[in-house]
Amino acid sequence: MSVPSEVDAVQLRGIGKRFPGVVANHDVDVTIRPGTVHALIGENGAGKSTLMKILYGVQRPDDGTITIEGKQVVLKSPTEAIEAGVGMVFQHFMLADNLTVLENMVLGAEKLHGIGDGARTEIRRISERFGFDLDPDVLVEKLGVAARQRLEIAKVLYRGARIIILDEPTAVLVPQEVDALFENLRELKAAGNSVLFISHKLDEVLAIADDITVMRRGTTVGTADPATATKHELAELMVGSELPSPETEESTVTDTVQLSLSDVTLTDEFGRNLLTDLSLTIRRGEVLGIAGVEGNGQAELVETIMGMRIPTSGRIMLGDQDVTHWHTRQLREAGIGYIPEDRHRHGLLLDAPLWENRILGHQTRPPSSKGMWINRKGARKDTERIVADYDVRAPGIDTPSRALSGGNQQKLIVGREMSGDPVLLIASHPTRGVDVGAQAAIWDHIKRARRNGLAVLLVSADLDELIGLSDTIQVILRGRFVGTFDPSSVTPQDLGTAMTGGAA
Amino acid sequence: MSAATAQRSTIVERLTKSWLYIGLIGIGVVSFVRIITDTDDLTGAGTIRAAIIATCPILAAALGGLWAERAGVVNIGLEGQMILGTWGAAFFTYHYGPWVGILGAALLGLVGGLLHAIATVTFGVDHIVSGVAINLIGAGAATYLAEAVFPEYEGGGPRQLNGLEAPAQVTIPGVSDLANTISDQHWFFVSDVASVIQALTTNISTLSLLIFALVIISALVLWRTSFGLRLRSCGENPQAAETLGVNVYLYKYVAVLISGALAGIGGGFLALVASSGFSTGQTGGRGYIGLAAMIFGNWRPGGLLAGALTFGYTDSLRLRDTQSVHSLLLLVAIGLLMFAAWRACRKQVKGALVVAAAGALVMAWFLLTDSVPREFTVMTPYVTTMFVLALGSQRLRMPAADGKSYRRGSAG
Amino acid sequence: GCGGSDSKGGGGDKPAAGDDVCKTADGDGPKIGLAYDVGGRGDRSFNDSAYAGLEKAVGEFDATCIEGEATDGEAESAREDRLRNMAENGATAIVGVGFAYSESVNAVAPDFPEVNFAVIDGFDPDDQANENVAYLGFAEQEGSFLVGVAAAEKSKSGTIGFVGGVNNELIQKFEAGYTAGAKAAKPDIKVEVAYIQESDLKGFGDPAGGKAAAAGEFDKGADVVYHAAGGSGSGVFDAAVEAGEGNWAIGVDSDQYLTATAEQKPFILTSMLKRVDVATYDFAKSVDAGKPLTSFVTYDLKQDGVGYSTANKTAIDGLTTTIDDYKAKIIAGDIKVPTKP
Amino acid sequence: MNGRLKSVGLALLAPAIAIVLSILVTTLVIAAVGSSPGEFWSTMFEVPKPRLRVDIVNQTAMIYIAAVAAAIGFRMGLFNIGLEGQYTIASFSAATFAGAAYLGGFANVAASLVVAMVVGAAWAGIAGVLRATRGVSEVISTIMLNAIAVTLVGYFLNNYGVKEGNSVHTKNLPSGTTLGGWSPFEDRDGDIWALAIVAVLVGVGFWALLNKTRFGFDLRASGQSESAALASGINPKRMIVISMMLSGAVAGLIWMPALFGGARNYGTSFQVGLGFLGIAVALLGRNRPIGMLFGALLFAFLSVKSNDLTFGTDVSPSIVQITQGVAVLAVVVTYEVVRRWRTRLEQRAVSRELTATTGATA
Ligand SMILES: Nc1ncnc2c1ncn2[C@@H]1O[C@H](COP(=O)(O)OP(=O)(O)OP(=O)(O)O)[C@@H](O)[C@H]1O
Ligand SMILES: Nc1ncnc2c1ncn2[C@@H]1O[C@H](COP(=O)(O)OP(=O)(O)OP(=O)(O)O)[C@@H](O)[C@H]1O
Ligand SMILES: [Mg+2]
Ligand SMILES: [Mg+2]
Repeated sequence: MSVPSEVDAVQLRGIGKRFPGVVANHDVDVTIRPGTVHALIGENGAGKSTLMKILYGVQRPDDGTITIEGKQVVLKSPTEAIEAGVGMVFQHFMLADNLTVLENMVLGAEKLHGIGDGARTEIRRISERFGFDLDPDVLVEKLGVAARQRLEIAKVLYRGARIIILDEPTAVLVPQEVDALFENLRELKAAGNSVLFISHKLDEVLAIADDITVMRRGTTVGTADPATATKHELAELMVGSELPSPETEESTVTDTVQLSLSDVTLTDEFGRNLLTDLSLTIRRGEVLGIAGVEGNGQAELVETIMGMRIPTSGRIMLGDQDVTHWHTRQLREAGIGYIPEDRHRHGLLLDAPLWENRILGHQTRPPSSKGMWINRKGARKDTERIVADYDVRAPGIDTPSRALSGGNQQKLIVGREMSGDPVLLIASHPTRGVDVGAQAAIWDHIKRARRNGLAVLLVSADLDELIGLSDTIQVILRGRFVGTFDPSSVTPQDLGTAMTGGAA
Repeated sequence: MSAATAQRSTIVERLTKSWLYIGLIGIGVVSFVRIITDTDDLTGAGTIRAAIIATCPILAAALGGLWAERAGVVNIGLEGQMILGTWGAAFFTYHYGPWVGILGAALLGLVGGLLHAIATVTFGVDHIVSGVAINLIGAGAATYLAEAVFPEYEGGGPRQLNGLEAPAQVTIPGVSDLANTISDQHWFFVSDVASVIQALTTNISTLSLLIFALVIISALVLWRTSFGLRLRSCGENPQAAETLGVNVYLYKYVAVLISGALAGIGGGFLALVASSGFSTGQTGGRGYIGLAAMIFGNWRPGGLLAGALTFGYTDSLRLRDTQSVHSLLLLVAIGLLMFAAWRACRKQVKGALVVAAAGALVMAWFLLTDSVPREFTVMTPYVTTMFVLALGSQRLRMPAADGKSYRRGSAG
Repeated sequence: GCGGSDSKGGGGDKPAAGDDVCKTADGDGPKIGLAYDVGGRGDRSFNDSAYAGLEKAVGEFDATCIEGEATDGEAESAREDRLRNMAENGATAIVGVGFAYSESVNAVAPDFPEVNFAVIDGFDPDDQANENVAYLGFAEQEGSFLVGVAAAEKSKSGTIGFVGGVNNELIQKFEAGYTAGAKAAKPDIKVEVAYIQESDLKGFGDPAGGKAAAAGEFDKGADVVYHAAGGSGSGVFDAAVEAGEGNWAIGVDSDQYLTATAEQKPFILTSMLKRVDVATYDFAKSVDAGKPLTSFVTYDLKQDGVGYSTANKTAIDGLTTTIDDYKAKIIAGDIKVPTKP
Repeated sequence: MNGRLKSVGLALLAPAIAIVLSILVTTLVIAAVGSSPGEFWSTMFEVPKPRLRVDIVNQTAMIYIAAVAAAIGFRMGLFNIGLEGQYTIASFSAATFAGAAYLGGFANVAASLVVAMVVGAAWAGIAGVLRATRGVSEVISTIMLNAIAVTLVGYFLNNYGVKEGNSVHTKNLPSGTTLGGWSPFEDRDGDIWALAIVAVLVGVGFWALLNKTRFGFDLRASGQSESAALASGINPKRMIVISMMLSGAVAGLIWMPALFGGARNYGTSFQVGLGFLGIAVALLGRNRPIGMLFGALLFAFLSVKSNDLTFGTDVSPSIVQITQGVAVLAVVVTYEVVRRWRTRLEQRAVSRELTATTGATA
């Protein structure tokens, strides 16, 4: 398969890494050929990110050896990894919002081109060469996700990396942006770089990768050839089960309107419109999907419905009650479940045990509380139920939620929000960063509840998920709805066009 | 490339210009109030000199706060480090003269900073806890060491050490005299500017000049060098900095050490310039005020200078002349009304109305009384600070990772 | 002089930790307890003055002694404990230095009927008379009157100043006497008044504040400034030094000319003396003689309980006759000095 | 069972090391200036006299109340550095109210306690409201409010207080209102103040509130993550105001045991500095009800015993402040070290398991 005369870009041999209570990696072997895109796949918590952090010197392995371009190295810090030619784009962006693009870019590499005009020129050069479209003097907080993603890759290139690690770079991108990214990756490959690429989206993996390594439970369980492998085989390798599909069977939409927004407008403190004249209705048993490039008002829409922001004008009805000015707590008590976009910021108390996290957002309702008192026993018992029903993998319900892998945290949140039979579910990216097994479970839970009459507002960046689950799809752009689509006939490409302002 | 340079210089120009305009408008308003109310003391060279002296220790502490917090470490221990500084200044000045004394003040402050750095950076202890402990230790250590050491000294006692030599003062002869002549004319605006110039060129302590210089140096180092960039990145996102090969621990250590040293210099100023000796408890909470000035100034050098000046000016004004505090009411009223107008221009109607109402109230107070009760004059600097913050606080932005403890290897 | 000494003299009788009479005294006279206020022995003011009285008493009555010192922000019970400790250790004459001891002496005295207590500047906190307690007060206004005369006589500009540490009852007495004295000498004199703090006791420990306040008065044309600001006073002296020749400062409580730095000395016109040493000594003497002082005793000009210092001879020499004239009139009752400004 | 014993041992290890460390540092400082550490420690470790034991209990009570007040803020993620101002103004108000004798006997006491709490809450509430509506950092506003409170109280006292000799105070409590207390030893050794019981109530209340009630849950949640609290339906602005006010209300009680136990008025016997001690003790006790109890006891012991130093030794009592500061620092540092050490132990345990049953994961 590999050209024998060439030295492998990276060889990882027998890597092991233990955290308190967890073996993140053991006996990991990976070989990356030079000038290739190498995909690393595996379920949540399989140890992919940990392995990459080891390769980038952020964490030190307990066992094993790393060989880069034929030289065995010991990486004690990212500095040494950078010197060895490794660069990494993290799953969670590593950017300082309050600094400019230039400052983020030159940080730690000031020696290369200074921190002034020399650097500015070099950034423009890289930006033009790969079509990154980056302005060095803009504050990072002003950038959208895709631009941040490009900035992260540019940072790596700026340092002259030859081995580039991308940890789930596509999770937040729309198809057009993914295509653009892949275009960039091919350019990089052509320039002789090696790319290590992690994703949960198997068709993307098949589209871009030259080699595939599969991880399971902390170790490498096999490789696959993208030319011959199918999505089903990969899923089989990853989780040992069938590839799930979000596809819903038949419509369960009823006539009863559960949620309606009429002409909702939201302005910020400077009088700019964040949301403009949004109207929508969701009936019982209906899933309404919202598609849009991140930062076009989805988060604000969700927060407005959830009472975390009060609309400047317009009306929100829940059933036949006007809830425009209700607080979050009243809305939750009225039976709205909420799966927030950012589980760390909005969904969990990271240092509190699981059973206390079960109470969060349900403080005023049984089984979490009795009157003004917390019902510890009831909450604990119900947490056990969620852990069992939703297959939350955790040592126990007294574990702090921080200790769970992202996917398991998400399952806990979904379980919590589905309890107490909500009438309306507001779900933002319910399966983001979740492995295929857990994805299937979450979809199943949503589908089952929908059959029982649950109305769902689904915001997602995963267009397959949107198309599969939704009964109707609305596209949002700059705070306005710019198109309504029927999921049975729309393609991801159509949606992507509408999302980026093409013909609606 | 030339386009880039051009763009950059306009940014710098814009900043400098806006500061200049604000400063000029400020002096104009004060001058107007001075003439209307006939209180020459409002901008007398003596008042300005006193204001500078009252400002310097607060400014040094505020700068100390800036350095630490820009690197993500909240330093509530400034007060303790400042107290250590007063002792250090006294001890070293007594033995080796004022300049070694200032170094001694910095050194003792630095020891306080080191303690804070070890606790917060190496051990990841909560920054507030460590700061509170350092304030206890600083106050206790200075008192204890004074009692143990100073009674043996000439001019010393268990709680004081008097007669310390001050760092030299400088006067720029021609400028000073000319400014003096002009300021005595009590002309609108011109004389006020002359007063400021006079105060800055006549018998001004070199330590005051040093502290003002440190503001500029801090601004340049923090915002114009790669060292400063790395340091600030530790306060904004240390994980990101780490992934780019920045030695976060090192930068945090350096920042907190500098922070302690600056607070110590502030203490040294109290012992050597603001008075001529050490006495227990002489900081009187100025470390906390420095912290407040820094937050007031939005974690920026220019801003914290404004905060320290506001505090120093009002405090020295009320000490020198209780009557002038009454004139200050008019100043505040005008200030509020101008702020209201600015808000109205920006279409923040509700905010504008609130501010305008406040301005009208203060104006009414000014017009209907002819003095402010003494007790209230003491509160002036505190109330002013709260007022300004209540009106403008919404825009404050601290470094994103300020006060969060960080551990190596936690990136990703 | 009382309290402290000339530091230039090379530390002859300078009170330092080492040479403490209470460590060496071993006579068989009474045992005297001295409970200092915050600052303790070596503060070059109030407490040192009390120590001077103690030293004298120990020498004269062959007494022994025991000392204790208050700390900042201590509890009322700590003061009580200090006094009880002294009584239990056999002290028969116990002096609390500073009015803060009033309450604690009141609480402790009934438990030790055989011991005699005194409180400098003290007051009786309730209406039950304590047989064994003396409250030793001072006519600060009278002493301040005299230095007010001195200030007015010395002033060339027609404006003089006063800097108080904290604007309370006690310090207002100083201000009132000073102003009255100045006006008596020169009816059209202008008196600038400043207080460092209105009620926060940190006004007594803020030399920087004292300097700023005094500098303000010098800037307004005052050429003599009197302070009643405790530890902040050194800042007032510094301001006089900076104002330059022809400007003066007046000290308070003890003869501050003696404890001032070499640089400050030439600028210290005089000091208002509050003879805590006299009161302490008197009390010890009365106990030794078996006729202990009780109830209220006011030390005024008549008893030499207050006065002014002439240590800076060149500065004050020409004024003493005038001042002593007023002094005589006050003692004779011809002049009544107000206690309120 | 063995594991439980081990974890208790580990939990006690941190404070034990911290105490040793503080002793060590204090000894070094004393020795460095040439005094005798032996003398110091023998004086400090001497069993306190009965009246000092009483004092220690009384001081512990007040410091503990202050610590709880601080902890309420800390658990909510607020730094109420304004306890000092809050209890000053509250104590003054309560003493004024009690002295006016609108009510007699215990009713007067109860009403005065309410006044103290309300005034403390209102004063802290200013900072709370400013933070909630204007985003003003409570650290600054409470520092400013401290200074303003002292001046304001001085103003009222100077203008409306009872003047006696050189001092001013509020009107004395009416005779039926002084509570005295419980005297465990001889009469002259003093009383444990009746209202020291307030400390117990406040402690139990704090524990129950935090761990048993919905409000406590909301408070802790807001302290851990403001954004998550918001999403869960908690109104963070309201929580800020309420918890600031709650903290201020408890702060208002700090000096009440002394007022009704012996002081009789607000004047020279008012004890300043308890607010700052409370903050230090809250941090020392890691904001836990029991931890703060030990912290308060330690601090009270040190400050009460330090009075003996002026007699027996030539070590100045201000050394105690250093010991207190070092204790706070040492406790948090050793907790952290022990925590890291435990983590490492666990890690090692995991790898042992791994080698025993290869392939198994937690
Ligand atoms: N710093 C850490 N401390 C403790 N446990 C950790 C740490 N980092 C990772 N883990 C644990 O190690 C395991 C592997 O995590 P890792 O992040 O590598 O998984 P992943 O394959 O990247 O999963 P995902 O697809 O969800 O990103 C998980 O069980 C995780 O909880
Ligand atoms: N006292 C000073 N002396 C010299 N340069 C200064 C001073 N203060 C600020 N600067 C320079 O000006 C720049 C901006 O300063 P500062 O942050 O105080 O301005 P600002 O007006 O508050 O900023 P913004 O407009 O973003 O709010 C800094 O990068 C610094 O280099
Ligand atoms: Mg991962
Ligand atoms: Mg009596």
